[in-house]
Amino acid sequence: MNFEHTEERRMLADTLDRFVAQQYGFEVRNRIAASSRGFSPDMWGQFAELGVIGALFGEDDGGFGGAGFDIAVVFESLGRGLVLEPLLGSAVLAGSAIAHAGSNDQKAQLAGIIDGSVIATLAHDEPDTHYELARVQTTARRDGEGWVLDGAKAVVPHGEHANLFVISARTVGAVDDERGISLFLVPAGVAGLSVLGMPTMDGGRVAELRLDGVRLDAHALLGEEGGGYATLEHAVGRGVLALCAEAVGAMEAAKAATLDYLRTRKQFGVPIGSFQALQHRMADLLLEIEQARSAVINAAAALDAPRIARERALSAAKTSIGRIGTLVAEECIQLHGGIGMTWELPLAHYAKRLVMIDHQLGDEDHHLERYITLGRVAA
Amino acid sequence: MNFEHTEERRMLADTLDRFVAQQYGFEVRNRIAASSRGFSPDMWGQFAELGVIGALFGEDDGGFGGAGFDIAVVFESLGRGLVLEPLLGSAVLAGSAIAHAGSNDQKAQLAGIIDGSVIATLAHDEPDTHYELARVQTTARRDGEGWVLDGAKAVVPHGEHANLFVISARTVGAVDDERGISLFLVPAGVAGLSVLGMPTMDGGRVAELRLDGVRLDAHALLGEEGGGYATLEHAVGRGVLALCAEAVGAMEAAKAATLDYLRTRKQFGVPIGSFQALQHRMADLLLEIEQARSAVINAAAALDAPRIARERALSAAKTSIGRIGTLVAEECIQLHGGIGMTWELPLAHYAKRLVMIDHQLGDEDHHLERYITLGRVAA
Amino acid sequence: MRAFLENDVPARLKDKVANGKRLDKADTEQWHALLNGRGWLANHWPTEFGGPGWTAVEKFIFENECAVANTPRIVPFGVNMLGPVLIKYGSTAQQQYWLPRILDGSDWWCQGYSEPGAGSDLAAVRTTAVRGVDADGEHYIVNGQKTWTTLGQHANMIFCLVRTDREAKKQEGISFLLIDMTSPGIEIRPIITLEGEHEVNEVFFTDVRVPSANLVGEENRGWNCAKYLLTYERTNIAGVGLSVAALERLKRVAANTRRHGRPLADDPAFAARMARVEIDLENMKTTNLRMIAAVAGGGVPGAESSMLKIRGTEIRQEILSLTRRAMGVYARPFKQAALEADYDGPQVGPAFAHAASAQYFNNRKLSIFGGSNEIQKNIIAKMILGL
Amino acid sequence: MRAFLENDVPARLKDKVANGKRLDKADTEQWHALLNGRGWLANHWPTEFGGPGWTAVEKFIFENECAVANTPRIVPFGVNMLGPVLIKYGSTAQQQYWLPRILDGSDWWCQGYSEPGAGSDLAAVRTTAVRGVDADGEHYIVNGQKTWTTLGQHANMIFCLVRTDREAKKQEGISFLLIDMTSPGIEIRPIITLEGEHEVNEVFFTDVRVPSANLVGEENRGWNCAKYLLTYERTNIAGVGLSVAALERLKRVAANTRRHGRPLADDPAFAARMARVEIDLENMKTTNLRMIAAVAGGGVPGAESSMLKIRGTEIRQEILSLTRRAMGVYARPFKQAALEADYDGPQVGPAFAHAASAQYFNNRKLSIFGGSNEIQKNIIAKMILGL
Repeated sequence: MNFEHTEERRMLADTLDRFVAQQYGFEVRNRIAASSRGFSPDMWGQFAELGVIGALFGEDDGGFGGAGFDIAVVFESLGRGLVLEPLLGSAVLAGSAIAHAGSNDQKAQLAGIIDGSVIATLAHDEPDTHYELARVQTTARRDGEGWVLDGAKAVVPHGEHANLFVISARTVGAVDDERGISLFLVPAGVAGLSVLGMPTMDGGRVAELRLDGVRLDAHALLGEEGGGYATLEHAVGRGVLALCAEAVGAMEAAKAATLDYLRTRKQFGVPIGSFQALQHRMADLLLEIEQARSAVINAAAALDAPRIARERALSAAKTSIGRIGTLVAEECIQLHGGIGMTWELPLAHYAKRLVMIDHQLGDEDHHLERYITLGRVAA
Repeated sequence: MNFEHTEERRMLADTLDRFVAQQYGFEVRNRIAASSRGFSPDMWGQFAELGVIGALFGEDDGGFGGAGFDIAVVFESLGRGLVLEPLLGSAVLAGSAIAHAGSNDQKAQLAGIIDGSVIATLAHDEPDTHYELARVQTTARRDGEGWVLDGAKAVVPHGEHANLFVISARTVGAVDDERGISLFLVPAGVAGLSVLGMPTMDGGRVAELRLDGVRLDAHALLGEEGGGYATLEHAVGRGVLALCAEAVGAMEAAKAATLDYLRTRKQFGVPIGSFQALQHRMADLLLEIEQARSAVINAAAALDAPRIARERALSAAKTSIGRIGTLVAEECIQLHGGIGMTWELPLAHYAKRLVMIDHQLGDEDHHLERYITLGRVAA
Repeated sequence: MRAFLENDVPARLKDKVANGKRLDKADTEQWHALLNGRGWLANHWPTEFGGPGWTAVEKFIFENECAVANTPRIVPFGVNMLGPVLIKYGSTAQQQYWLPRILDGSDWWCQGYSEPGAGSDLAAVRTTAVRGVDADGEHYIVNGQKTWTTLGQHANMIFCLVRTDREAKKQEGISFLLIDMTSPGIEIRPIITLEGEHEVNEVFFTDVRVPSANLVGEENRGWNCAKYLLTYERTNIAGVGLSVAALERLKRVAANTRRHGRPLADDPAFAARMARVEIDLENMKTTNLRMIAAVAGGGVPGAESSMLKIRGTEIRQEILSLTRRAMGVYARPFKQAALEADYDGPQVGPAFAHAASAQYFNNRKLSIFGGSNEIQKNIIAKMILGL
Repeated sequence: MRAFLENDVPARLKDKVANGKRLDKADTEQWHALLNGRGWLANHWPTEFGGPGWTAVEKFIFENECAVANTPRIVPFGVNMLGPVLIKYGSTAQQQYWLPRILDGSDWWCQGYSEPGAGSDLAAVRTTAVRGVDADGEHYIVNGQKTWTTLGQHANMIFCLVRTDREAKKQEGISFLLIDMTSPGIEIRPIITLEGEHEVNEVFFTDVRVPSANLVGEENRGWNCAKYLLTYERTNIAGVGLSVAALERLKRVAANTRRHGRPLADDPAFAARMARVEIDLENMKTTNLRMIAAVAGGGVPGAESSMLKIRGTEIRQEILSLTRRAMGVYARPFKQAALEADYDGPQVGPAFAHAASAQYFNNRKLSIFGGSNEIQKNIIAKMILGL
């Protein structure tokens, strides 16, 4: 068993870490977070040039990576730097969906995603889904050769500035049926698609989408009609892994900042890190973070395993990260005391990101339940 | 709002505490625990004389108490002394059932229970119930004027040495139907009733009962045919309160022993109570125990409230005590270190009792679920 | 009292609180004036100074009823903190001048206790006050910095711990001074908290002249005032009423959010989380009343309030955490403008989604400010457990 | 290896372990002999002394496979504790005499480390050894007491930390002695643990004569041996295999116990508890392998093993706690006779009910013995966190 990454992955991680540390420092990051886009087109271009996007795709799709550990390495690095660029939405979620189910023509879009010129995103969650993957109320009905979509999509990553949407809609079946979900490739600006952007608690921007009679031609269908669930599961699974790895990166940064604070901050005349009660809590936190890291490794290793094993490992990771990420956030703020409550301290932003990751692609409770349900299927 | 007990209750508690401290010391208690009866007829008589049993019954039933706070005061004291006498089974469970549903003839038995000459018990749990109050597989069918009972009863308190059983049996309905449960008063030694006694992990003895065509006359029916559930809920509710109060008494004793140990035991040259990590854990434990005590007060105060409020307060108390009792047990052992693992230390026996209380009359999970379900009924 | 809360408190105020909207200075002034009109504002004060003469339990119930009714909170710095100190340690002149101004809202007080780097170690006072005399009389010249000054941006007065004897041991040599915030040499700077709000401040003092008449109690004995203030009748430190109100809101949210086609409130995992905290809160109500009763009967207010503070803040934080969880994906969008009462832009997500995460993050402060929960555990270990 | 575990390990042994029955001395001797026959008993030893030459990962996998197959455990005192010390610090004569006797079972070793009142402070050694010479040669006279001596009732030999210089500082002046348990002046007394079992002992030494040839390493340098022994290749300190076996059993119990008419395994609350610990265990497997890899690559064995020990014992304790919970009312009845393999009296409750509570209580020791989890956290804070 070898827990060392390959030479290529280590080089990529080093490059990325260096770039983020030098170019994407806390002040820059916060400026980008508060900007009208919520990310930086300039930075985005540089990430593309560094090969960060390409590392998330397999060779068949024009990339040079795409394995679980590629995702893990990249996103851990992004998490360490609190990077806001649209890697999750464009490269992982939308990109994976297109790579998984796209026709050759549709896959041609991947080149643009990989070189950064196309920003894609996945519009799947809806106002009432509460993380249920199969609950899709947005409808798509046939209209001659083409389709008409109606409905609403919730909290779409960088939805205002995406050129290309992967949108899920129900073509048949009950509202929570896994069968009957279809995916569509929708260009930005299509008639009937309205986009309401807004900032987020953890930086960057998201958007609400309304679809009022959005007309699409036949080629817009991504994959088989009614067979979109497997593609969603594939793309969201990779997104889950990405978020988990991002969380581990953020946890490491939060831990390092807190340890540094405990070593230097004095109270009652001694470093507060000399207080045994705090030492024991940090030791617990260290253990939890190591377990979170193992959860990510398990998920990354299982990404090509048969469905049940893969999805259980992913849900195990996300539920672990949901619990541990929130714990790390709360404990690190608490151990910092008042200063941990302030906007000016990077730690506070790591903490916010860690808590908010639990609100993306299914929270701790959702994935624990899913882990149990999948286990019952397996038994 | 007044949290002081009445003069009478305080006097009873003082008398009982003194008696237990002087007569029911750790060595005596452990001898009784290991005895063939699992309790002491001699001690039992003395408890009766002290009025401890009578305090658990209302004046109408020949006692001089019977309110929630009477039960709480008595059982907290019993818990502090790890008393093994059959107060729960005889006075609270069986006694409450008879007082609740008995005919005048049947209630005549209460005098014997109160003076200690009759030892009663409730045989309700069955091998497959896992705490569900309404799940009764034991059957009672009419046989002329009388009844015939068949089935099995599980872990009946001091079942070998009871003179009188209150036995639940189903006369009609599905196996988990609240309606259709009937209660019967069954004297020990009746034909077809076999009793298999055994020791327990926490001292004292219990018994498995088998009923093979146990014939009872018409007068054996306690309360209305098929209407036993309300009586069971009444009796078990009082039992829950008793167990919760017992647990608080045991927690206080465990806490005191642990604090004493922390103050006197030295390691690395200083009292281990000077280690901040242990101080903070003891502070947490103190908070939990105070919350447990409040839960008992809430339950005692609600004992005469309308059903939903009463049963929710009881389930809230039992789920609190289940969680906190186990926590106190585990933490107190841990804080004692190796010595906490030894039979010779009273603390170990308090810890065992605290954990085992969660296995009587519904555990933490059972009562949390019940609290939620009752809340839904209320809403 | 319930009639007052129902009828006499403007719906506008209650709606703001219920909906997690920002309260401005005028809102608080209105609320204080309303209470003062009834004689209920300074409910901790003795009757001779304008208090209503309530028992501890009555005060507890009053504050809880207010919280449950979603009234604004009393800003405590004048009424609940400075007032009792003046009543105990102030001169008659100070009492006669300042106390009525607290009641009628002439002064908005803020607190100058914490200093940068001192954290929960309040005795680590480095702000200095040097006594002098000039043409205008005896005075102190104050230099230094205070921090975490809540709502200091609204205040015209600040009470401060200052060091008047640098040679003395840590807790000696501290004095308690009342300082006009409009004095030359005072600068106030906002501290933005992690969710983006401006609630606390830093206050800088550069050669600020304070008349020596503004010294409360004896010079170098200010620590007595400080300690007294910290332990004074903290019957509501657990914030039970606020937790009850927050739990009611959580239940409404969970009843109106759906998961697997049924209310989130019926989801087994979420229902269990809600039930656990509800039970803990039910227990806490009784624990709180018991401790009030014990204090009335001669207990240990300092250490008892430590117990209430720890568990009370944990419960409130858990409720706010569950409220955030209930929002699902809508916990992330956050528009500060939507916190204004007159916001009329688009609303997304379940009711209260606009404020759930902000309140969750903002209230991480509960376990930090006012003596961190770790400090409270130290106090419990020493005062109650004897370790 | 799986074939060996499946075919060559007597079913009687595996059944005893699977069913929580008592193992006697002969059972362990049989298991050691079986392993020794394969050359797998001393799997931590270098090949020149009879080890199989496995990597750390191979050893880890072997021990886990054994645990999952419900084999008895290797009693570690000779093979895994004394053996490595002799190999590092022993004389050639000592190695040639004692090591083969460990392998072939001629000696059953026990450990004389802890002393009453010392707890996790192993350097607090008060048992003395005074050097002397008599007609029979150089020797030590040993006086004192050891405690928590696991399975000492079976042992004919004990290795001890003794104080040979009373003037020296705490961790100096300690020597490492091998003592024949049949020597005059040794008395062994059982300690009964809370669940009623006899597993640990006290050992009393009164003027016990020990030949000085039984000194391992240099006099007054025994602390080196002690430290080495404590950190030696603790690849399995997390007990992952034992937890996997215990979790399998828990799942069987939960599948066969019914609540609300369906398996307890499908009860939402119980299923969530099981899933949480299963996930924690899955993570732990990988954490364990990572730490082994890190150690092989030059990590910090002492502190890494502290991490594994804490979380590994917490996981095992949680699984055993859930097993107890699954028993419902049948957690209480407890008949010690039912722990014997040949017990043929009545069985009550679900399968394994006879042992569930006893194992739960007995294994509270996991977080206490071998350096309490609190001590492990101190080590982590110092060695890894740099606090």
